[in-house]
Amino acid sequence: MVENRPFLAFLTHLVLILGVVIVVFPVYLAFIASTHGPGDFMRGLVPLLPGPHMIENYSFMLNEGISSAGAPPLSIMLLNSLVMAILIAVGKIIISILSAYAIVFFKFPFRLLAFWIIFITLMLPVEVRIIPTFKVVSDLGMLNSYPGLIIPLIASATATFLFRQFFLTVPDELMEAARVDGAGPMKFFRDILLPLSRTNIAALFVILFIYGWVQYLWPLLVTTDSRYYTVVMGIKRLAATADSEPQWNFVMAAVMLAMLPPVLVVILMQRLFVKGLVETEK
Amino acid sequence: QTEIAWWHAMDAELGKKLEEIAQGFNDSQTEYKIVPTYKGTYPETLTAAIAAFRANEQPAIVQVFEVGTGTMMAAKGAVYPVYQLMADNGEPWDPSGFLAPVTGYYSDTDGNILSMPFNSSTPIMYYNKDVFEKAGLDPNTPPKTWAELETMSRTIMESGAASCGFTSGWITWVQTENLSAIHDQPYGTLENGFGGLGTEFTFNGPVQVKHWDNLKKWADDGLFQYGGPGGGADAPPKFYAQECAIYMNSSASRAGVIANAKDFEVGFAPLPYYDDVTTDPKNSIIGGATLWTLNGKDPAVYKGVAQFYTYLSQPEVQAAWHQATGYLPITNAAYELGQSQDYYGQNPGSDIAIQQITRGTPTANSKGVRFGNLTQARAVVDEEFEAMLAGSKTAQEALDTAVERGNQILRDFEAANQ
Amino acid sequence: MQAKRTIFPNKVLPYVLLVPQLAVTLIFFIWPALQAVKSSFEREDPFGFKTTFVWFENYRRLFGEASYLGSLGKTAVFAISVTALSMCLSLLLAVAVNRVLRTNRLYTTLLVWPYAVAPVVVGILWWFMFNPTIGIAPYMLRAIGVSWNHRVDGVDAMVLVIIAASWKQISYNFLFFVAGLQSVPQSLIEAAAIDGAGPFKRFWTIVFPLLSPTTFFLLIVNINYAMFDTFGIIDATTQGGPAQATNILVYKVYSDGFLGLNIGSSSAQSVVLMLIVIALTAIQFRFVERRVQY
Amino acid sequence: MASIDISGVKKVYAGGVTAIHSLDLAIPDGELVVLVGPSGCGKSTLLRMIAGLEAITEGTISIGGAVVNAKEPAERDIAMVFQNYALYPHMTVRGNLEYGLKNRGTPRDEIDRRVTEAARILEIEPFLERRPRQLSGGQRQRVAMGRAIVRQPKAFLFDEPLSNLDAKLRGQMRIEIKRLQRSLATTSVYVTHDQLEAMTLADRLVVMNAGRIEQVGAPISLYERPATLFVAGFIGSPPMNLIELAYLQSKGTLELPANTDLVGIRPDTIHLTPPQGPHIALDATVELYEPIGGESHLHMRLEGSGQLIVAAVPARTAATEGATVKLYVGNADLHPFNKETGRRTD
Amino acid sequence: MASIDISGVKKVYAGGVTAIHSLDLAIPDGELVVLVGPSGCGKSTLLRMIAGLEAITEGTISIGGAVVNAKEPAERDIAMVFQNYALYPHMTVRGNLEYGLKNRGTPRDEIDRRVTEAARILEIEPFLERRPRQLSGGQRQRVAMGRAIVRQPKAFLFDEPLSNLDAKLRGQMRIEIKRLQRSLATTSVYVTHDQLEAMTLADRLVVMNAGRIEQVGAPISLYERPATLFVAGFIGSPPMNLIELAYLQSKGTLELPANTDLVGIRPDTIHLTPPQGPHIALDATVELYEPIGGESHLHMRLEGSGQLIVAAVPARTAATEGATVKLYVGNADLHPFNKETGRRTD
Ligand SMILES: Nc1ncnc2c1ncn2[C@@H]1O[C@H](COP(=O)(O)OP(=O)(O)OP(=O)(O)O)[C@@H](O)[C@H]1O
Ligand SMILES: Nc1ncnc2c1ncn2[C@@H]1O[C@H](COP(=O)(O)OP(=O)(O)OP(=O)(O)O)[C@@H](O)[C@H]1O
Ligand SMILES: O=P(O)(O)OC[C@H](O)CO
Ligand SMILES: [Mg+2]
Ligand SMILES: [Mg+2]
Repeated sequence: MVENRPFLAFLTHLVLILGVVIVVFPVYLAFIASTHGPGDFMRGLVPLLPGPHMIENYSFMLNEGISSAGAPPLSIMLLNSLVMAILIAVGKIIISILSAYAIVFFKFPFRLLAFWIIFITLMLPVEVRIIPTFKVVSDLGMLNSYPGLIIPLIASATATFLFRQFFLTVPDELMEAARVDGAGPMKFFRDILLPLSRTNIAALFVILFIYGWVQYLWPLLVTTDSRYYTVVMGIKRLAATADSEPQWNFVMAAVMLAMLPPVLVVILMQRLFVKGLVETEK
Repeated sequence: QTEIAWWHAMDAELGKKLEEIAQGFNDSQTEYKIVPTYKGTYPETLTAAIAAFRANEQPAIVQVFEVGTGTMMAAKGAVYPVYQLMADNGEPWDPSGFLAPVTGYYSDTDGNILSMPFNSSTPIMYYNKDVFEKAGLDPNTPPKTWAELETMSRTIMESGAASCGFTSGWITWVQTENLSAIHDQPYGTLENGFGGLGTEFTFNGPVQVKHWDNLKKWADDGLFQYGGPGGGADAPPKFYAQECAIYMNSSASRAGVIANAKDFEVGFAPLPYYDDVTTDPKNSIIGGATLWTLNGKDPAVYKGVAQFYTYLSQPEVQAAWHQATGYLPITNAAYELGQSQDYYGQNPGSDIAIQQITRGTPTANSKGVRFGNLTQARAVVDEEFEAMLAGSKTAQEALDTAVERGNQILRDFEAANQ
Repeated sequence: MQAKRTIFPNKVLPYVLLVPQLAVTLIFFIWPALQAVKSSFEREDPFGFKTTFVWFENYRRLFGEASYLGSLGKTAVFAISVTALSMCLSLLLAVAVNRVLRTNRLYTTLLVWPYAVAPVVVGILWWFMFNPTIGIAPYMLRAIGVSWNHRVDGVDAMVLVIIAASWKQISYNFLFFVAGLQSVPQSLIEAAAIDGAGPFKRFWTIVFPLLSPTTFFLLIVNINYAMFDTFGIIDATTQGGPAQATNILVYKVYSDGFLGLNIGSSSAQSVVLMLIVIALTAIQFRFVERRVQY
Repeated sequence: MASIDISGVKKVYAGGVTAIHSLDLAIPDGELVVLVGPSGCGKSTLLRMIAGLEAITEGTISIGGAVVNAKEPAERDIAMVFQNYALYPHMTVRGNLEYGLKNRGTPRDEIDRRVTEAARILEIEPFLERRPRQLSGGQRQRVAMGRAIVRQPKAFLFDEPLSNLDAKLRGQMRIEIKRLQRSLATTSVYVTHDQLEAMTLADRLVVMNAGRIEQVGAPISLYERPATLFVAGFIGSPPMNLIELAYLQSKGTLELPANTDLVGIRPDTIHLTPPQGPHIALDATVELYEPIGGESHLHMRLEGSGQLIVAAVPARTAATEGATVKLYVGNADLHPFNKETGRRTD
Repeated sequence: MASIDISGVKKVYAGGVTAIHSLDLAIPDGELVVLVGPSGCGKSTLLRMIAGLEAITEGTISIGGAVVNAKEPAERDIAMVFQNYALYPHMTVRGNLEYGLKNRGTPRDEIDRRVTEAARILEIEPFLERRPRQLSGGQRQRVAMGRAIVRQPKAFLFDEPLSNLDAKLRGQMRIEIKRLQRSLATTSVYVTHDQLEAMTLADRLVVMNAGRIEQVGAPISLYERPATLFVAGFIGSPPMNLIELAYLQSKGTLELPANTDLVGIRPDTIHLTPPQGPHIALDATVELYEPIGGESHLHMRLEGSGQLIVAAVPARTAATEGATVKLYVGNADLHPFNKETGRRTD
């Protein structure tokens, strides 16, 4: 549109730059903190420029951790987080795509009921039914195990919805053409629907990976064995004791390491991420 | 090798030392392996253990702070009493070797000691000698009374030597429970809860109100800086960073203080008292934790636990732990070992805690406090203290509500454990 | 509910396909939820040795308790503030990004990543910024003469958690607003330009009203977020304090149940929360199925 | 190849909508039948019942003599071309053509033979390895056709296969489909709403209205002798002018069947000069003169009634807007109807 | 109302696409100019430059004598009707009509007067309080028109305003627009790709191709005397047959301008009986006979060259597919072109 208002353009960029500063600044501080030695936090104000201890702090956290603060080496926790995030994402995708397929492409008694049961999962964040869920998991002997970390989080209404929404947009004619072409339900699923869902699956994977990665309360409860700690919960442990012995440098190194993987995923797969997010939630 | 899980709440310097002890035991034999795991703060460790017990994932040993004692004692089915454990496994066990305040606190009404004493403490006062000097005070004369503490704090602030007079960990334990004991004020009925479940809180007496009032006033003046609820995580850095000249906390904070107070000299002193209330301050009360053995494990595990406890009770182990951390030497033998090594001579102030906890004859009010659900009741006290600091309540109101809410918690405990 | 025009005639297959999802849902969602309802009528000792059925005692106590009613109020204040703050900021940023042509990818990238930061880590970041000894925020506030003490002052603490929680949510709202803005037909804006409306007028009379589906959707989602997903933020910063000033419902359920070991009361709180979630989700669902459409 | 017999077929949708009311239609082997009718009249429904994509509520459909009511689409051996082509977007053109054959277990060399042949006929060899999205609309349409013909099915079903193409392409493809169907001689049912397609493609044209058949017959016979008012109004563009008999009778005497009360006049049978043979004459004022190239449209108001009528006149007809003209219609070009029954009266 | 002058206007898009190459066009006050041309030829671009929605790369556009290059759309006092109508979905019909007036600070009573008037003219009074989504396509179109006329702007710009309507409605609305524009006499630029609209609406028709004007003139004159091969092929349906001069000369002598090498023949000028006056005769085989009601199309192959040509013949012409026929074309109906220049040679 023809528009000639330089002031407005200036204002626009000003707003954006301020926004970026607000968003970036806390992390900048964290990064700076992670490059200093412990003594630098005793002087009344956080350092604002990088210090010389970056490599040292990071490698210390990665390789040794602070077991006296309940934090095993970060490399172990990062690995656990990775396993958890990936398996949650994959698991959610598998069970959701199957159930969405059933709901959209079949009509059967109790279809609506099944739909509602799945939908209810959306309503009950783990925080509100924390104690009984914990009990179920412990009765099933799944504390301190990957299945315990993963399976209870794997039922996802969100993913089911995304697939349902997507399936609803697949033209009816495609399925009709396939049926006329002699494909049965599983053949149609495998030959047509699954390949068509590729980008949705990828986009969803990004979102669900992040979902799995940022879990905090759940791992906090179901792991009592430090071999299964995830990085996000481990960090909280570290931070809780940070004050009595100021080791913000280590805490922030851990914070940076815990943020890095999911943030990288968001930045590198921005297109998929946005697609996944905006479509899942709609 | 049988693994024995030990959940504890020792972070930082204390945690390192604790791991050394476990390592020491593991190296001393080959059959058992103690696996220590840090589970967060004391309240967190306690609740984690309880939750784990319900989930049948409990550790064999859990370190429970003194506040949890009432709760643990009431949970008969969950606990394997230490006297029984030692007897069952044929380990030597002589309760009389432990310090009296310790055994007294952890024994049931029949005099059987239920948990393994490990890290008992009592609060003391730390102060920054350099700041004292800068403010023109005598670095070797710490304040004895609250009145002195107030004046000195003012001098320090006005001289600009530090921006705050004092801070404190554990408002509940240090500034309320110990305050009550030192001034011989009851904290609750039935001998501060030792007498049974039907007890009620009474810590809203005039002395406690007066002290809280003062704390509020001092906080407003900047003399006192609040370090946060529970253990008061913000307090130590204020002292380390020389923001506050005086710091009250557990004797076990000594390890952290020594590790972090690199640029100044630290002095140690008993807690202050109000000389208009008493001229004969009573003993301070016990804190820290003991090790509780939880039911539901293999006999082999308990055998290992019993051996570990025997190892722990050795004077050398105890003395080393005491000296490194600031916890009390819980056996007489360990204390004597320290004396024979002239540890206290070489480390002035390191015996302040022992002297303070053993001074005078304990009264019903200075035996300690032992209530069910005291963790929750303490959370209430913290909240009310904060409410007072924020100015939404007077000290009297805050303490009255705390007592009222605390009593409700006691009734809940009573109802659930009858 | 919608389905395809033609469907496969199989009778058994759909159930087989649904089994994994339903099994997990029933075992880990529905069953525990029912357990919570059951526990809310009971009193239990911490170790779980004794259980007594107490009817509505837990609920009665709950609603007689000043701290619970207080928590309800705090939750409302918190949720509304977080929603308002983060949505306003995000809308502003989204409108700005929508106006720039060449650099919008760059700005978007710089603005979206906080989505990937775990709430508890967000809490740590802001806690660090506001650390009483070394934090930069109290330092700067002091410099401009504002006394700040979130350890004692409930309002300060609330402001802190609101800021932290809003910060985390900016990227999410931003993305949805950008998507919403892009779905406003260009021709409408052109029509308005021809009809004599300047940029601000166009925004308020055309774009903003047309964004209302997105705005409404975000409103619900943000309230939901503030009520539940901020658990980690609270836990890493104030832990509900001082004096319960930031003890929002979801944190209270956890602290009363898991830390306070008062399972009956905590379950009763869970049940109340579930009712709130159901109400919120029902609104959202109506909306998802039948978006506010022009 | 096979005949299709539809007998007493009715369709009631789950919601209760009756889309087809007891319909009979026999399509002999090799014939191309076109279904037309207003939107929602049930054309697609009928087609989809033949395909097996929609259950038949009542009646029977037979293909090649065998009742197929209970058969799956795959077992009916029909091929269908959809309006949006419904090409599998993730498969190449070749993959699209092969899919149906593979599912039926056709041997590899037979598949290759048939695909090559179909690609040759439809001139899509150059695109065989492309994906549908890399093709233009017209090319996609060809692939959709190809997918149908490789199967060599008993019947082709087309649901508005050309309506997504632009006018020019539509014209070309229409001619190709006609030619192809003639050469393959496969029984076909073709749904469209385009008059030109309907008129030019159909061996027989079926006009449907509200779930019923209005008239069946050769296209030109429907144009020339619409059996109902509905067909009269539906077929032909610009549509037939319908004038009250009473008005015409005020202009002169007419010999029309007794129950006639409305008379239809096609725009192209209105002349500005008196034709040979018996005719009527009307007066009208020209409202709008639209020269559209090969012919011109005259929009006029009838003197007296003020009714608006349209005449299609030769291109260079001189006519000024506002002028009054005399119009002539041969008596043979009058279509007498009865308003109440909606049927032709002669 | 005002004239529009486009002089030396060029448009290069940011990506480097040159959408318009130095174009000149003067539209006198009150005239309705229709722009036609293939997709992507720059029609919308030109319209949008007039509206001020697109910056002008070079040249000037004046409205009512004043150069508007630097003016915002709001300042140009034009109204535009969009293909998708671009009605404000959250306002009532009344709100939509009022919006432009309010923005200009028109007094309340004046707004009411104009809205009432426009609603009356367009017969949309009953819907004034409805939202756009509660209206049918045709009603929305009327509202879009209403929004333009209440403004009483200097000019109307239409970008394919009828293309979202079905054929029947399109025909009606076309006539209404024509009538309206005549009565308001507002200068108008109208973009369409519908032949019928272009031919019937335009005072002058502008045929564009690849960012340039091919020919400007009265519609019928473009039909009858296309200046270029492009216009010849573009205007008219079925399109003009183009036959090599060499082929025709082999059938007899023709007197055509020297550089002619291609000859155009409109389908409706091909007769099966010899016309009066000088004419040529051709032999052809009927491939396809398409009766389409009022006339029939004969698709034939020319004897010898095998070229496919189309003739539009009267409805009841007898012609059997496969038969050989003799075709006659009057010499006056031959359009001589030069292939290389693409221009008419006479
Ligand atoms: N799945 C369905 N459920 C319920 N009613 C339906 C369904 N499909 C179609 N209908 C209804 O059946 C009637 C016939 O629909 P059909 O699709 O056969 O019409 P059509 O003649 O193909 O129309 P169009 O020309 O618009 O394609 C309509 O009233 C339609 O609303
Ligand atoms: N915003 C743009 N940026 C770059 N190129 C554009 C833009 N808009 C149009 N074009 C290009 O400019 C040329 C002319 O486009 P324009 O939209 O004017 O065509 P049109 O004649 O209106 O076509 P249609 O009949 O399809 O509407 C096309 O090649 C088109 O791809
Ligand atoms: O810090 P500690 O270990 O001495 O323990 C403190 C008290 O037990 C608090 O109740
Ligand atoms: Mg249809
Ligand atoms: Mg265009």
